[in-house]
Amino acid sequence: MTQLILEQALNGLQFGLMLFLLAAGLTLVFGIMDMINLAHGSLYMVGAYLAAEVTQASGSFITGVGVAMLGTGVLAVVLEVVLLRRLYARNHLAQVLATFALILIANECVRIVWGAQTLMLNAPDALSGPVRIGGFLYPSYRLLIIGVGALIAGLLYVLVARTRIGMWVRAGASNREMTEALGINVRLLFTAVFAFGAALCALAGAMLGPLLAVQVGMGESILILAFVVIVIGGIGSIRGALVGSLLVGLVDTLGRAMLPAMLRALFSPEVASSLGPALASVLIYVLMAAILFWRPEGLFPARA
Amino acid sequence: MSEKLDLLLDVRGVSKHFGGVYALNNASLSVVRGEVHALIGPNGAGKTTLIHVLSGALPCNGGRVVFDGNDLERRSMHERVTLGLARSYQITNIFTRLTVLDNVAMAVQSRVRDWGSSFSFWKPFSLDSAIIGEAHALLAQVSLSGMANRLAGQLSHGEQRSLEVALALATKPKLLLLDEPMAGMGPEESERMVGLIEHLAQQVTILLVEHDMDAVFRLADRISVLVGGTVIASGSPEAIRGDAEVRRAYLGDEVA
Amino acid sequence: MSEHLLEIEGLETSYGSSQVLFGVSLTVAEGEVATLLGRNGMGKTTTVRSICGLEKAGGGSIRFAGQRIEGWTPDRIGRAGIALVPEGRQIFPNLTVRENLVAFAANRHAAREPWSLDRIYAFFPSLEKRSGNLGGRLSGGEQQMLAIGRALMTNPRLLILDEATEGLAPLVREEIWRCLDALRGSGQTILVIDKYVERLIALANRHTILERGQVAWRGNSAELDADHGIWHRLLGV
Amino acid sequence: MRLAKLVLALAAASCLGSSVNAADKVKVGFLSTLSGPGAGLGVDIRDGFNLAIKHQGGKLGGLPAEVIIADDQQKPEVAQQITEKFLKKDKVDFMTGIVFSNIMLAAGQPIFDSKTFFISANAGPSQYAGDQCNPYFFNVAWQNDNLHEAVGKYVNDKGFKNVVLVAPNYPGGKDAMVGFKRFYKGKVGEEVYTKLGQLDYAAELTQIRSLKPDAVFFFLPGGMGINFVKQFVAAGLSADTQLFAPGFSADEDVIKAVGAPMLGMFNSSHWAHDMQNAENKRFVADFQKEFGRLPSLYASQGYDAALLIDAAVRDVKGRLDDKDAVRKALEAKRFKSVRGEFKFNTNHYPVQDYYLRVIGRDDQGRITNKTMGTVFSNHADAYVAQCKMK
Amino acid sequence: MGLYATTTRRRIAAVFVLLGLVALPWGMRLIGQEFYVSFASRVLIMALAATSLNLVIGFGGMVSFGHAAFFGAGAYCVAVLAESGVTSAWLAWPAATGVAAALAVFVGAISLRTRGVYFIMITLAFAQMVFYLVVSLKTWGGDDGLPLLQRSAFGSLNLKDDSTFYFVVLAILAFVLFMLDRIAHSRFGRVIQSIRENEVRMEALGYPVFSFKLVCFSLGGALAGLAGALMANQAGLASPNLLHWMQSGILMVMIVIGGVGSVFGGVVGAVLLLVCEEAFVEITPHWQIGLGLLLLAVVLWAPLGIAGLFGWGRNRE
Repeated sequence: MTQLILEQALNGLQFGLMLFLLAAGLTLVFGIMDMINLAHGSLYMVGAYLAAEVTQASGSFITGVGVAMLGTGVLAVVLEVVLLRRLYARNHLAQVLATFALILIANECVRIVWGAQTLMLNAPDALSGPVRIGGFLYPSYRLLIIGVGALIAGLLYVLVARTRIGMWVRAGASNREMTEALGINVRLLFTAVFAFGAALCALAGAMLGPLLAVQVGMGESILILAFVVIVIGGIGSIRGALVGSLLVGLVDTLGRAMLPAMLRALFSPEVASSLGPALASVLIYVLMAAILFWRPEGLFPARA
Repeated sequence: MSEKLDLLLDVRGVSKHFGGVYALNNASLSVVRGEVHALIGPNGAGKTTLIHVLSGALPCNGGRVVFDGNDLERRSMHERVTLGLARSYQITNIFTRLTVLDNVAMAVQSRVRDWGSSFSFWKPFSLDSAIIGEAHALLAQVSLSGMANRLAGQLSHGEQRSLEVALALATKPKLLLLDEPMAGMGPEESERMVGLIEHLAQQVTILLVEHDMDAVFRLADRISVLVGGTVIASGSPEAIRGDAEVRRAYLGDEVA
Repeated sequence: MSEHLLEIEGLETSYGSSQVLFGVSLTVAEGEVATLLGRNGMGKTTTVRSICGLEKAGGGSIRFAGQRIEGWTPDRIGRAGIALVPEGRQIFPNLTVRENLVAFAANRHAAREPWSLDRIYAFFPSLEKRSGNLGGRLSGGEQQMLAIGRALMTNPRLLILDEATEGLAPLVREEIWRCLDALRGSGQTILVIDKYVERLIALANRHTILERGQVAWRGNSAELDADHGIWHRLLGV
Repeated sequence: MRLAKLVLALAAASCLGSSVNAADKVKVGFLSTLSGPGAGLGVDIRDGFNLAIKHQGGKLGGLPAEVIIADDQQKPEVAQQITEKFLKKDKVDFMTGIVFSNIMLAAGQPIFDSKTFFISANAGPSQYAGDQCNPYFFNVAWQNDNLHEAVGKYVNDKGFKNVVLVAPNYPGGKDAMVGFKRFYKGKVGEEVYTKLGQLDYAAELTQIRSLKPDAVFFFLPGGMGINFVKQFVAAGLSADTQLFAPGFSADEDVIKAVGAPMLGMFNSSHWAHDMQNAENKRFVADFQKEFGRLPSLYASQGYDAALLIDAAVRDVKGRLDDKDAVRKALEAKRFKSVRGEFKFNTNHYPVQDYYLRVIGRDDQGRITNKTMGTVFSNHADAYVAQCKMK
Repeated sequence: MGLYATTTRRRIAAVFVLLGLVALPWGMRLIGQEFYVSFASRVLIMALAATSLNLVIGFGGMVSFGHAAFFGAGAYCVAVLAESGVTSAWLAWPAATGVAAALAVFVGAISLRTRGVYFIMITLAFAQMVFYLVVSLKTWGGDDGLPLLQRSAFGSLNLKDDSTFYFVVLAILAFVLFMLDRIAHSRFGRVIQSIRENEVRMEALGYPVFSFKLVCFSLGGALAGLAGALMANQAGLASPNLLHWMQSGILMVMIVIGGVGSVFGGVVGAVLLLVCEEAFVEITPHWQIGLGLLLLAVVLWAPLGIAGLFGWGRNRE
């Protein structure tokens, strides 16, 4: 039983860390520029498609991931400079709609380039099997994801907490005007942060591609989850994003695994079998609503 | 000394801190019905914080506020207004995209006890002639009659300050909190505003926060001095002028 | 062509449709301490915000070190060597004291004695004790010292202080004045806004008084000291 | 806006003309899932259907064929809107193409109400086999339960004792479980229900591992199944646990996507590309030539659907307005199916053989399905008794 | 004028448009395109749904990203009632409106504690909860949706007839628009529009802002429920996609294209969007690119939507 919980916790950790890659960029963009970017999920999709395409063409998964990150980063810079910049000063409704428009456009463009059908991206052969950790087998590719996610989280922590760039980002998030007056080109900084966030998105897309499916619209459902994460964590806070990601990852995974069994102990099998999955799938939204009810600005509000 | 008087507002040992920094530290103050009570003190002494605490925009961390016999703790902002506590804002806070008349009418309409419910969905507001009539009367009182159909955002700074006062006045308050009504005004506008406040003082009790010492000493019946979040003195203008501690902490050499 | 470090000519600035500055002219020479005086709402803060590029100048010119800087972005002006200690301090509450100082440290104009973290801590010993604390946890006086220290760490050619001692306890206020005296002694060019005229007369030499967005008076300390009518008329004291 | 609408309507009317003389061509409304995770199925049906028309020289029953293709996006209400347009605006003679049962159920009633024949090339909901059976509905594929029943029977016959079932938490998924259990009498370790459209099965696989079953039966259509198999193998479960699936989760489209991990997986089908009749050989060869891939069973069904229409139109000599004659012609099924023989039951669902297939390498080294043997002969569905249609 | 205002000329124009819409079924029969009558019903129902959201966003200033929950709730209510034999529109439609309103009161009471982005997200969260709950409930058809075997019956009125149904929908929409116009000019309407302009000041004037917002939010939810009830009847199905967050997004798109805070904004947006879709989908399957570009253009260059271009709605500045 403990082994089961441990393995499920690993699953939750893996899911949470992937969410973190998406949420990190989103929360920074959100925190610094007060900008809701629904198109973040589209960057994730583009990253996954690029990775699938390049991996297939080159035969190397690593090349695929690299090109995907680079390409998505460049696309993000173009997007930011041409369009998103003009939206920072606008209200949230305008931002939601403009980036909603971007989702529509991105989905159709991908459909034109790659077709409507799902693209398949396979994990590198070396990682397609399980490895033994402790008493049980665990898919090695998922372990890689946990490793990469943890590495990026650590890297981000150092970047944000220990480097001057990180200080500028935090300063810019709390008081953009003063940061500029002290000689920092916040506009450029933000473009860089945006591109960086997009590259992380692409990394998530490329890493999740072999697990999930590379398809049009893949960004939307996970985008909602990423938003849930950053709202739980407190908008603009990297630490909040990490805590939120892990919370959502664990609650979702453990909920799906444990809830039906728990309900069966309480209700009749029919009730349990229909209620279980229903409750499990709304668990994270209940979590979010509850957190916002008691802490209307999330767990780690970035702004005082 | 004021125990026998009719207390309208009694602030007892109110504290408010923002993450360790005290903006108000055990501040006490009482306003007698019918007076103009001025609150002075250096910038950052906590005057605006006190106004926020009194109006309910900020919760306090300790102490009590009793207004007209009601303990204000846990009363929401709008409930306090219903009790008769209205405020103006230091930074002009009006409906810039509404007309001047609409601004005041909106404030008049808030007195549901006089007009019936605001939850009226069907009857056109344009037929609420009583409300509109009173709004016009208020505009006349603050000398804005000619501006009734202009957008509030298009008024000059001084006119906006007057409108700000009219909004607070429209709720027919027992106590009017005026937060720096003369901020940023030229001498002529200031003069007009002083006249307006003198006129209002005949109808309503006023707690006035103001930097302009000339105006304060002209208008106030009593003055309280707030320094570092604490009221260090309260009394008549003469007493305050002569108070050694007040001179040291605030007025200093400025009022010779 | 001019020995002035900062030279403002006919500056006009508006917020939306309401104009605040109506042709303000002002100069600050290299190495001097100048003041900007006036009652609340007369345009002092708007003037320094315009200098720093935080408000868009609608007319007139701003020259700094020989370059026209009006229309530049705030960060470019900051890098050109103007550092602002703004009204209300505006330190970064989510950065530690140390981070507030080191984040923007730079020496772009090859100052002979550049400011370093150690030198700031020596200058404001109370900051060193609070080094690891978040900026938001400091008292008002410490925040003001931090704001000055933060500006100094960019080794500015011109240091601007808006309401340098506003809302500070008398003792703290004195400490700020002592610091400004010391900075003047080291040759730092300073433009300062404050209400304590007597203290400013001692600190600075040239003074400009604004009245409703226009320069109402300008002169040196002796002239200002002599004419208390100006104090009363233009400064409301 | 009134003006805009009028102009639009007039434009549409002038473009399309009117179709009073129904007999100068055959109009088919092809509504299928052509985008999203389920798109592979619809695309194969479409390609199979078009190949059949090409084999008939662009005609159906000797009349020029006009096929209007539309994508239902796997959304019931989109399907309804398009159906409405097909019926009322384009006034089609036949409809076909729908992949998913829920879409079929959403679109069915208006089609039958307008007395238009629907030839199902895949969707076979139990309702239309049973009490809601309809004279205008024909199914050339199967009833939904059939393939699950076949697997259930095989698993039962082979003596597996502890089976875990996996299906999405939606009616089709629950029906699949019922179908499997109709013939499997052993112990069901657990019925795992996933979210529809779920793609990550980490939690479910962990649960399966802890249950230690000797076999897993899953019904996860489209991309869901692809991911499940991949992750099942990656988790190392395939070593001790045998995977079973209905044919749709182990057909050529899935094999192409998953590859080697599928080797050795058992599944059930009523057709296989290696069937040796002449029609099938021609179909498989031409399909490969035309589209560069092996046909899936969906393609074979699309192909048969077109052939059924072709035969019926020929039978009635183009008199498509005579609904009774058309129905009799359809019921007669005068064509040779690529799966060999089958006939329509009284509920217009097929009575046919079901085979067991295993995935292995063929003589060219390709990974593909190989037919192992027959599980059911002349198998009918379980609902036909409830159908009151005569 | 900062608050919404209607001119006489605009009212006359509305009457003419209404007359045109009344004539539409005969016109379509004349040219043999009855299909478009049913299409027009769908457009008008979406217009009603968008209008209900416009009340919340445009007039109340509450950017709700979960409006689909109320839309879908109305649809499911009608379908569930029909399953249990209640087919009378007199019962089912008010019930749908009431259920949606009750849901909106619940969601609003919790969500309105938050502000800005957090409000957007928490309304979305509640809509997602409703979506997943419904999809998981087999008794309500899960992912398949719940078919409505027959349209509701309005006494002896035969709603099965597309034209009759169309007229009922048109009458309801016309009434709701008239009502909205009245509300916009009523005391309540002025209060919520002023709250949109300056919430803090309204509180400081003594208005219980929370209650006003909640009533406005719930009223919007109720009207969305009514639209949902009609939609279930039009489509013959309560589909979970009605509850999907993309549906909330589409409704937002409609009011932004049409005009936020204009009484006719929702109608204009819905008509434009759906007619364009109908027209473009014939030209290219990738018509959504066009929609995306149109939306971008509106957001960037015409923030008040089509209504704003013609000066129908409230003015800026």
